[in-house]
Amino acid sequence: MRVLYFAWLRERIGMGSEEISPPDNVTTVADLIAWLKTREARYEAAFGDVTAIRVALDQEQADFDAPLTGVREVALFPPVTGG
Amino acid sequence: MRVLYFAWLRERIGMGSEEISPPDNVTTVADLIAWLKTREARYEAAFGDVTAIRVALDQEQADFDAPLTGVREVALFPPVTGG
Amino acid sequence: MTVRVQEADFDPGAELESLAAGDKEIGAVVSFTGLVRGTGDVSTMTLEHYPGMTEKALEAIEAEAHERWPLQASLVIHRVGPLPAGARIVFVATASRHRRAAFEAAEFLMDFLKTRAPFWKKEVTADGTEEWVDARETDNAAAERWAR
Amino acid sequence: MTVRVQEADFDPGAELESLAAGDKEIGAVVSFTGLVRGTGDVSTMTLEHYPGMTEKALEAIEAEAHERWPLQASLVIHRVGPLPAGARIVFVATASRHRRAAFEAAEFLMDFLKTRAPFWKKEVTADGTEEWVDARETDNAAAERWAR
Repeated sequence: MRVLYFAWLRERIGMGSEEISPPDNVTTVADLIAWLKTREARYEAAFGDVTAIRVALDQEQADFDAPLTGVREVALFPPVTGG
Repeated sequence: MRVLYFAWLRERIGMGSEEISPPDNVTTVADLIAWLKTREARYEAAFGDVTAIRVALDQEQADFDAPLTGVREVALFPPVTGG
Repeated sequence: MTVRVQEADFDPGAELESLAAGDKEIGAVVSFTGLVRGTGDVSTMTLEHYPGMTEKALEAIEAEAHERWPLQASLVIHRVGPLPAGARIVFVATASRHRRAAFEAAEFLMDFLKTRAPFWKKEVTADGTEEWVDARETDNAAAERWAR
Repeated sequence: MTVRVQEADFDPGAELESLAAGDKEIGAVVSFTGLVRGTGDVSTMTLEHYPGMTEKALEAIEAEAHERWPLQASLVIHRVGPLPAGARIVFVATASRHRRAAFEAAEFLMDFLKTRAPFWKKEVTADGTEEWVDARETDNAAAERWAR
């Protein structure tokens, strides 16, 4: 599974994307974030306030309780500020 | 006093403007239109339906009961359709 | 705040460029361009106006927009004379710090221009038939939205 | 219906011209141009985006506008990369038979673009300080106006 990070999330984690293989008990977006936070301090710092995080699954906006089954690309980012 | 006519009012009356000297009992816009209608058939035809007529006094929109005292330029025209 | 009534065509791109030039506070520019629709057999639209009052009316409408919204700049151009189908008739542009003011002010300017500025349109069809355009009730309703 | 995401600048006048070209039914063209405001010491705005999703999101927003309003044409351009104060960031244009649809659709496109398209702005000041722009609650409120 590919994970993408944008804006200050990308900066705090220190990379724009990575390939990950989460354990089987990671079935939703919320699970994934919880698991990422256990990996290293920079993830914990990046995901400290999950209310400030938005998610897209295979390039479609999704919620934290969305299942990851069959998903190839997860993007995590702050609320958008374009225009 | 100068009177200006626009759009189909100008076409029906056959001129864009004229100098007039209405009698003293013509004190409002409504009086003026009533007096113009007595002059010739083309005025009567032009002012047949006064609900379709708008008026400006010295280039400011006005009502039919507005007094003509001190007014130098009266404009009579159909509802505007620009833009 | 600028108002122009002219027979000549204008260049929307150049107008937008100069409207926003030199004021770094401007974050939003909205423009409206009105075109002669070539519906049915309309070949030309002839625009008549009331010289003198037209400019005063447009300036009053523009001043009211600046009173209601925090605008950095605005522009109204209205053409007169014969205009072929597809030609530009009217151009309204507004510049503000934020988009909502620019959008609302531009729509207000058009609604008021349509109901308060002394312009009259006559349609001329290919066979030479002429017909004055009737005022539209929807334009009055649009202008009344802004009553306060 | 066209969406473009690009680093290069664009020409609003040329875009407006080609948007209305060739369709005689078009009577109203509305454009919105967003500029980098040079407030305080902001010297540059850097626009990051999510390639792939950005285009899909903009196309979905545009398709929704065409579902809601009778539009003859529309265009969305969004720039990415570093942009100096005064630079154009975004351009939205809509063409319709009548003005109300064109105005509403353009405002809708901007409100949805601001809240649904994956762009992020970072302000860079003259001394090199960088700061990500926070999402604005007023943008969410603006987008919610269109709920149905």
